[in-house]
Amino acid sequence: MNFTYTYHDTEYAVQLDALPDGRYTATIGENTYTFSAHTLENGAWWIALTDSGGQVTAHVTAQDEARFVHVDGASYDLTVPDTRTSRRRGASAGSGELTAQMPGQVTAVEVASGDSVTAGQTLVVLEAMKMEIRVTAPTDGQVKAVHVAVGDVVERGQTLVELDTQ
Amino acid sequence: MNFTYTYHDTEYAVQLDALPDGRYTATIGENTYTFSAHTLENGAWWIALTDSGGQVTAHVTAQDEARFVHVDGASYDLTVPDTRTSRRRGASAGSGELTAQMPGQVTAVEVASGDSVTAGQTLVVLEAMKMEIRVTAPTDGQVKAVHVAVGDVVERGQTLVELDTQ
Amino acid sequence: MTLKTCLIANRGEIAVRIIRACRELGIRAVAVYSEADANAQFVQMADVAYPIGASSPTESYLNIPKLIDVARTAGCDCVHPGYGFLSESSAFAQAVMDAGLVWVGPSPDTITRMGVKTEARSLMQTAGVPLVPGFQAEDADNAAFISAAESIGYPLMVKAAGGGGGKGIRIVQEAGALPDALDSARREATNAFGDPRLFLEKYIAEARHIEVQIIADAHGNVLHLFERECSTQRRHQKIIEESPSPILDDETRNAICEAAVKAASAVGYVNAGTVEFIATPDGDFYFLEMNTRLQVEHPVTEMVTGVDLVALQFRVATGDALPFTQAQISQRGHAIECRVYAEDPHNQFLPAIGQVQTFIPPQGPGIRVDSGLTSGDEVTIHYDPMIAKIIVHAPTRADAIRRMRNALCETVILGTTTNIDFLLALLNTAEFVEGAVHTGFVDNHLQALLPDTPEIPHMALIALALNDLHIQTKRERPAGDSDGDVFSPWAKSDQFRL
Amino acid sequence: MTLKTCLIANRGEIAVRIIRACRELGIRAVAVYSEADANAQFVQMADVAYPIGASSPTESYLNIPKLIDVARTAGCDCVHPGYGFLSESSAFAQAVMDAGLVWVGPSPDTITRMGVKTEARSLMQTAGVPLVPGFQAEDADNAAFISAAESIGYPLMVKAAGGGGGKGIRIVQEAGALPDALDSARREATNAFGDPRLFLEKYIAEARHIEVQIIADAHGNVLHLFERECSTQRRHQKIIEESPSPILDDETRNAICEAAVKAASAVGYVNAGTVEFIATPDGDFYFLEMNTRLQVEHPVTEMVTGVDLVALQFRVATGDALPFTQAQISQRGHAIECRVYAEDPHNQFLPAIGQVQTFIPPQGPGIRVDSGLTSGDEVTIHYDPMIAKIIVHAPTRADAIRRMRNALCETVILGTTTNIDFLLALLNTAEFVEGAVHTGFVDNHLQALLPDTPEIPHMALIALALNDLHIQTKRERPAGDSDGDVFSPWAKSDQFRL
Repeated sequence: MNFTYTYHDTEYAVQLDALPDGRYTATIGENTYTFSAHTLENGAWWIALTDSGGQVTAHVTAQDEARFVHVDGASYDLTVPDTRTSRRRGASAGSGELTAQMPGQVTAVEVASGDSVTAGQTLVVLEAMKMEIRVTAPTDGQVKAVHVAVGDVVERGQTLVELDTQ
Repeated sequence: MNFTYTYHDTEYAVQLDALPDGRYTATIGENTYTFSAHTLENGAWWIALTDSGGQVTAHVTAQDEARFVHVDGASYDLTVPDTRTSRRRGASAGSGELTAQMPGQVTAVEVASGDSVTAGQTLVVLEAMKMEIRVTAPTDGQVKAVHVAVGDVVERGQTLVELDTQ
Repeated sequence: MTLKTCLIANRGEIAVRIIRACRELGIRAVAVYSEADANAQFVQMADVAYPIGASSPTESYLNIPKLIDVARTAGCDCVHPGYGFLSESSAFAQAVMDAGLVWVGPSPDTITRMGVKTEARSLMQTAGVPLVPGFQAEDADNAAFISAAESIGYPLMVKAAGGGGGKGIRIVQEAGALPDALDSARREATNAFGDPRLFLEKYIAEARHIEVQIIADAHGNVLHLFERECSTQRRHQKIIEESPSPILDDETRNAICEAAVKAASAVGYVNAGTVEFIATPDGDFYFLEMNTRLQVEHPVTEMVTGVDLVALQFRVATGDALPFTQAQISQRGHAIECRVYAEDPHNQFLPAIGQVQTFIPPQGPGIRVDSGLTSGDEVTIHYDPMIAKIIVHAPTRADAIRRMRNALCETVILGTTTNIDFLLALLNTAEFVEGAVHTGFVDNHLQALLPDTPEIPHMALIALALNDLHIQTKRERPAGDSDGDVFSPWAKSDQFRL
Repeated sequence: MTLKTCLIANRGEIAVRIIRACRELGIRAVAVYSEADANAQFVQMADVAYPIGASSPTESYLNIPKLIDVARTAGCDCVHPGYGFLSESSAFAQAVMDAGLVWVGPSPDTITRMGVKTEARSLMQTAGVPLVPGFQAEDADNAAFISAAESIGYPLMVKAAGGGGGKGIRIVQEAGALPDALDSARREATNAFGDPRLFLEKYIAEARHIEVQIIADAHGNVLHLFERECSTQRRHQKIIEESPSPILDDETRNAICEAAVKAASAVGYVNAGTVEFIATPDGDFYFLEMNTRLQVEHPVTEMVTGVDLVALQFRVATGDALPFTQAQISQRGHAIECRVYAEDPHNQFLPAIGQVQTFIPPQGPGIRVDSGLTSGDEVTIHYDPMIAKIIVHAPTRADAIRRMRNALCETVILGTTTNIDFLLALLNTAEFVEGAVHTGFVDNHLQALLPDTPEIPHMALIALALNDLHIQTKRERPAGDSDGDVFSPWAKSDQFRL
């Protein structure tokens, strides 16, 4: 069985196979490991390598495309590839839309449709988790549309402002 | 739905019913409670009484007939009635069999078939969990049969010695 | 007088901390909770809990009439405000006292006088406590500030008169940036404290933040419990705190602790409080502000002095005299606290909301964890994203750093990104190890401090694959959220924690 | 010299404790485990773990050749034995040293001399440390003991020359019971230590068990870390330990601590050790034995002195000098340890094996939990049924008792019966609260101490019913075990922990 994970823009392929004796082999790139494994409490996995006697306890959670794993004193967050995600990301970048990075409430809208803006200029101010988040223009351009007003509660990914960036 | 639990030889009946609004009522003896409830992590239940505003978090586990519950800073172990258990218990008491109360290893057998014994006399010595457990005669009597030898590993409930108690 | 039932007007880890103190003192703990907190640990732990409204703080934890109502309904005889929320609201303290209840904190008058930073500065000047050069005036407008700024000189700090905790603060490097900073700070201050007033202070470069814990009873005993150093800050938000301070010699330590006692005595202080100082590279120190409440970082003081601050708060609130003298208090060993936040250091420290699917706190000798959530709890947008405070105590500072590294590594938090790798990177800098971190250090070296993206260990990938194989049958990909926007150039934004 | 890789020749909570110390010291931790422990927490936490055989200790944790093999295979440079098992085996210590490894403990010679209780008594007599009146002789048979007993007088104690820890001990009230006691103690001693030799000591009624922690380096520094009182015992097994002792005045404390230093110095002691004393109601104290290893109850000393004993063990084992002087060590606050056992106080304290389905340790300021299992782990018949040590530290003894009560109440252990309600009952006795518990107290008042069967709260029944409703569909009753025999008259038996 093949699994693919994305970690900081790099994709990793894992080929995992069960052996007849209950152990497993895993191949990642040029490395192949043989090991026994079983689940512990809290979704943890116990993996004991056959060759080296090495062993790890890995805590793992999976939700939608997100994967979290804690091993050897450090946590890693990865994703499993999802074609829908790639499409959405592409669309967003191409159209000059500024989206909310996290849910929050709009506390200020500092531009209107048609305004010219310079790179770094504050367009919208959000407040979330007691933090003020200023959404700024990534480049010089002109405001094509403003989709939110002060007091609006916005979801993550929701479009706030559209820019024409020439 | 009716549930019965045994706690230190006393039986308790609980009638539990779901209300249309998602809450529950429970009747125990002359007391009736209305409450909302849901599960938390670790098998815990969160129960909020409608009338008093009182609330508890109860940790619960169930395995076979055994029930464990922790509530308000104390743990309780109960059982659900099981007819097989009662039969077995009755048989054991009637036949004059001395059984192992826990798994262990036989370290001494101090009587043989036909021996007369007095109440309190040590018949068999077990070792389990680094403890020496002396199995003693509950009354005066005569040894009918010895079913174990030094070095045997015995299971809980296994018959060690049969006594004739007149 | 013995207290019997306490309303805890707070949430999260500090509510849990106060509930534990109540249990030990035989006080019934009454919790209040917003919609977002219905399943929270502090609600489960309280003896009784009352819903008080929507998740927005103004609807719930800042709603004085509702809180007083619950206190009356639940038969409370006292109120503990924790930190944040209404802990420094003299209006709330007064409302509690007007309801005939004991306020576990200093008097409303003290809160008001120390809460208005400009009044506190005046008071301290009179008491002979050294002050940072600055400017304050009632009704000062932007023009007045701009003119005063010329004589103070740049860089300088804009601060909110009405509050503390890093909120409403701006460092201004040059005159051109002052108007925008004043506007932004004023908006933040209005939101946070309902008080738009600002004042200016000279910005002291490479300053150290050193604060002194005060505990005072109603019999005139004002004692200090030594200092905490909190210079490891990002954008004025404390990240790591410790006690003792690695830079104080005994003479300076005595001087700063005595100044703190003088400051607290000047306002007739009763209960626990903290006098914050700024220490300069030249060895001078200036009064910064007084926090008239329990601090987030109080555990480091508890660990090095062996004192239980929350228990003492209740005792002095009932009129008991302090059970020790100044001479009986000493610092032993070294304590460090790290604040674990749900935030992503690799993505501009944006708060990382989500469900904490697994939370396994570190355990072991000399490790204390103050947290308010358990596996399965949500980190929501409504409140501070602090997940846990990890506090260690060890014989020496070097031992404490090693213990903290291990504690952080042993902490398992899955389901949301945390700042643990950033905390580890900080602990490993030569500057932190040598005790040379000043308040600007983190911001000045942020890029260098951000840990490199580590190589992912193959064992991590194998564990993920095992788990995915295990859940294969029930696996589906719902049309849920995605992390895909993170690397988009359009996602760029400026943010800071207030 | 710096140690790099340590073999931990132990299991359970003490293996976890040592692994944590190794991590902080940068030492790789190598675990060994028996079949029963394959999934144990200490195995998971170690850097590498090796199976060493069947569950019976003689096949695994007591198997010296296997342990030395693993130490060599894994590239270890030192061995920590923990407590119990081979910790007081001079043969093991010697084998470790012969393999060219560092033994984290006193020399084999010291272990031998102090381990043979009869030789230790002779040594102490020479060193001028006070001894309990008694009788010892090489090759003494029952007749010799019976004759000596007449001159000592009854009640007296039969003790094993070869060991400690409550094993092989009998109190004999009158001459008629002595032969049986000698036989039974000899059998136990042979099993436990491979040494059948016994000796007699006068039984001191209402005695207190007070022991002094020693730490000594290879440079001749022998220091004490003050005392622990461990008088709360059931059948010679410590249940609750504390420091400071509630009965010692400063003069007696100094005298007993100095006697301990004298005892340790007399044998050229290096590393951590404990000198046990018996204190009489008249204020006298006598040497009891010296334990040449870490004690179960070492955490109470760590909490009141702020010292990390396991880290110090490693440091002195490498030849480092102690990093402090006697004058720098003091007791601060009060610490109490409770040992939580899987046993049923209502059923003659029989060990309660089974799966611990839920284990939620208590948390909070001043609470430390040393345990070696997590939810889902089995308590098996093979080893000591101690589940956890709960240790609290608070400013005063009264505070510590309150903190312990809360910690015990907060501890959730489901799936096996524990002694928690018994511990709570003990903590609530007037005798414990007043510090008046002597070593016979628990056994003398056992029936009165056993908590009444509490009323079951209706909320407990409701929670059970909710849970059973929830799992109704998958509910089946396999032909498994049952608790049914517990109330049978045929199940009666005498038992004691060895």
